[in-house]
Amino acid sequence: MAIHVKYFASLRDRLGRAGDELEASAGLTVAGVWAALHPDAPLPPNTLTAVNLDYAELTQAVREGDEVAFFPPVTGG
Amino acid sequence: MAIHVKYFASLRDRLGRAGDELEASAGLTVAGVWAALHPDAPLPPNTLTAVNLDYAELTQAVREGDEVAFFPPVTGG
Amino acid sequence: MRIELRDQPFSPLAELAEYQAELEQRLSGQYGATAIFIGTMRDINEGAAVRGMTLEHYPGMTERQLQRMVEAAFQEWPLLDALVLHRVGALQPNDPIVLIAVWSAHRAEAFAACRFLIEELKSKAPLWKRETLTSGSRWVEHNTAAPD
Amino acid sequence: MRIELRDQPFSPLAELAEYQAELEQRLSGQYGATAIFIGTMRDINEGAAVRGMTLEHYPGMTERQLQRMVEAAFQEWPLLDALVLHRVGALQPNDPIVLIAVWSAHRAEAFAACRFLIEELKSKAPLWKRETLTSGSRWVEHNTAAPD
Repeated sequence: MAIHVKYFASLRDRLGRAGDELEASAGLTVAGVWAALHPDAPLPPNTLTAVNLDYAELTQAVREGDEVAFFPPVTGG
Repeated sequence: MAIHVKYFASLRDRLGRAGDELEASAGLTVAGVWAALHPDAPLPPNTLTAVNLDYAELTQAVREGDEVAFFPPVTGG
Repeated sequence: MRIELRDQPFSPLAELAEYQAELEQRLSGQYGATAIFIGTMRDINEGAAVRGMTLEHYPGMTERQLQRMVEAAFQEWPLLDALVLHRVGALQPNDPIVLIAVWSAHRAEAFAACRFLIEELKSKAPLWKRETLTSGSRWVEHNTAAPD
Repeated sequence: MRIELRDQPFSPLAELAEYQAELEQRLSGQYGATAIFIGTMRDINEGAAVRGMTLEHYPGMTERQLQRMVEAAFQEWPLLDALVLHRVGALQPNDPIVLIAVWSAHRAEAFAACRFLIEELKSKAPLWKRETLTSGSRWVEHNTAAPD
């Protein structure tokens, strides 16, 4: 299945890109998406995660076509 | 000594006048000002009292020329 | 700092805009937070339709008590500026009654001081509302206590 | 209700005046309380002079999260209306960042909802500040926790 991955702010700068396209087998979680794309880099502490524009736990399952986002703590307002 | 007395809002309406001029001997308190002017009517419950534009206790002594005010709970804002 | 009673209808947002234009010259870059409260006359109170209202005050004492509560707020919190306007006289429903605005570096003190000022005003400023109902009129007997 | 991101400088008081003009037609006589918070860019942060700022957002998610927090406020308190505007893009010191306004019958819920919304926004809306300093730039790493 195809998963669309996005990175924002300091995490995007650190990775050097705004996203990835992941072709994965079914049964993947949000944590599994990160691990598949960054096998040598653990998810930075305090990273927030979202699926299809809503916050999601690392254990949430992802599905074909999902947009999965990773970003640092928010600093608006 | 001369004391200038003022009443406001519902208390003024009940008394039928906005104030009194009191000629009294020294040593009077705020409570004493009321008692001298209204010997037959106790001060209504919750009445607030001020001397010279600041809140004052009933036990505060008044002096020549003081302005003493009696008024109901405030309802601004 | 500006603290005034107004005996004619006023526009809180126009007053704020005018005050802010001057304040920006003095405090540009310093204030991160502005907390504002506007109280407006409703057309119903305690279950009765209200057609009008008269706000009585104690000339001299009302201004002095407003001044004191603003000074107390500046003692309590690191504030940069404050604006307090309050109507007196004859009001109609939807007329603004009170405007309180507080500027500070951070939001915690702006919110706290703004809330403090409206509660102080409601409990201590010598102001009294008389409501005109469909038939007759009545004095408002007391303000609600500070809510949680 | 209006919830919008703005990619150009905006005037909170002018926006409020325009929104209020329309709201008065709908809600005249109903709202006794308006609580407003305006966040403005300061020229100093964590001890360093700040010359500019870029506010990044997550298009789609930011708007959705703002919408959800306003809906949560309406679930929690009896509110009459709300206006939330937030800047994105390039800002200079003294530029408005955020405007939150809440209208209700009584003051307790207006204050509570306004405070709730700014705290929710600061902790949940996908927005990130990058500050331009005298030399170089830096990401703001985290917002302050909700103060007392």
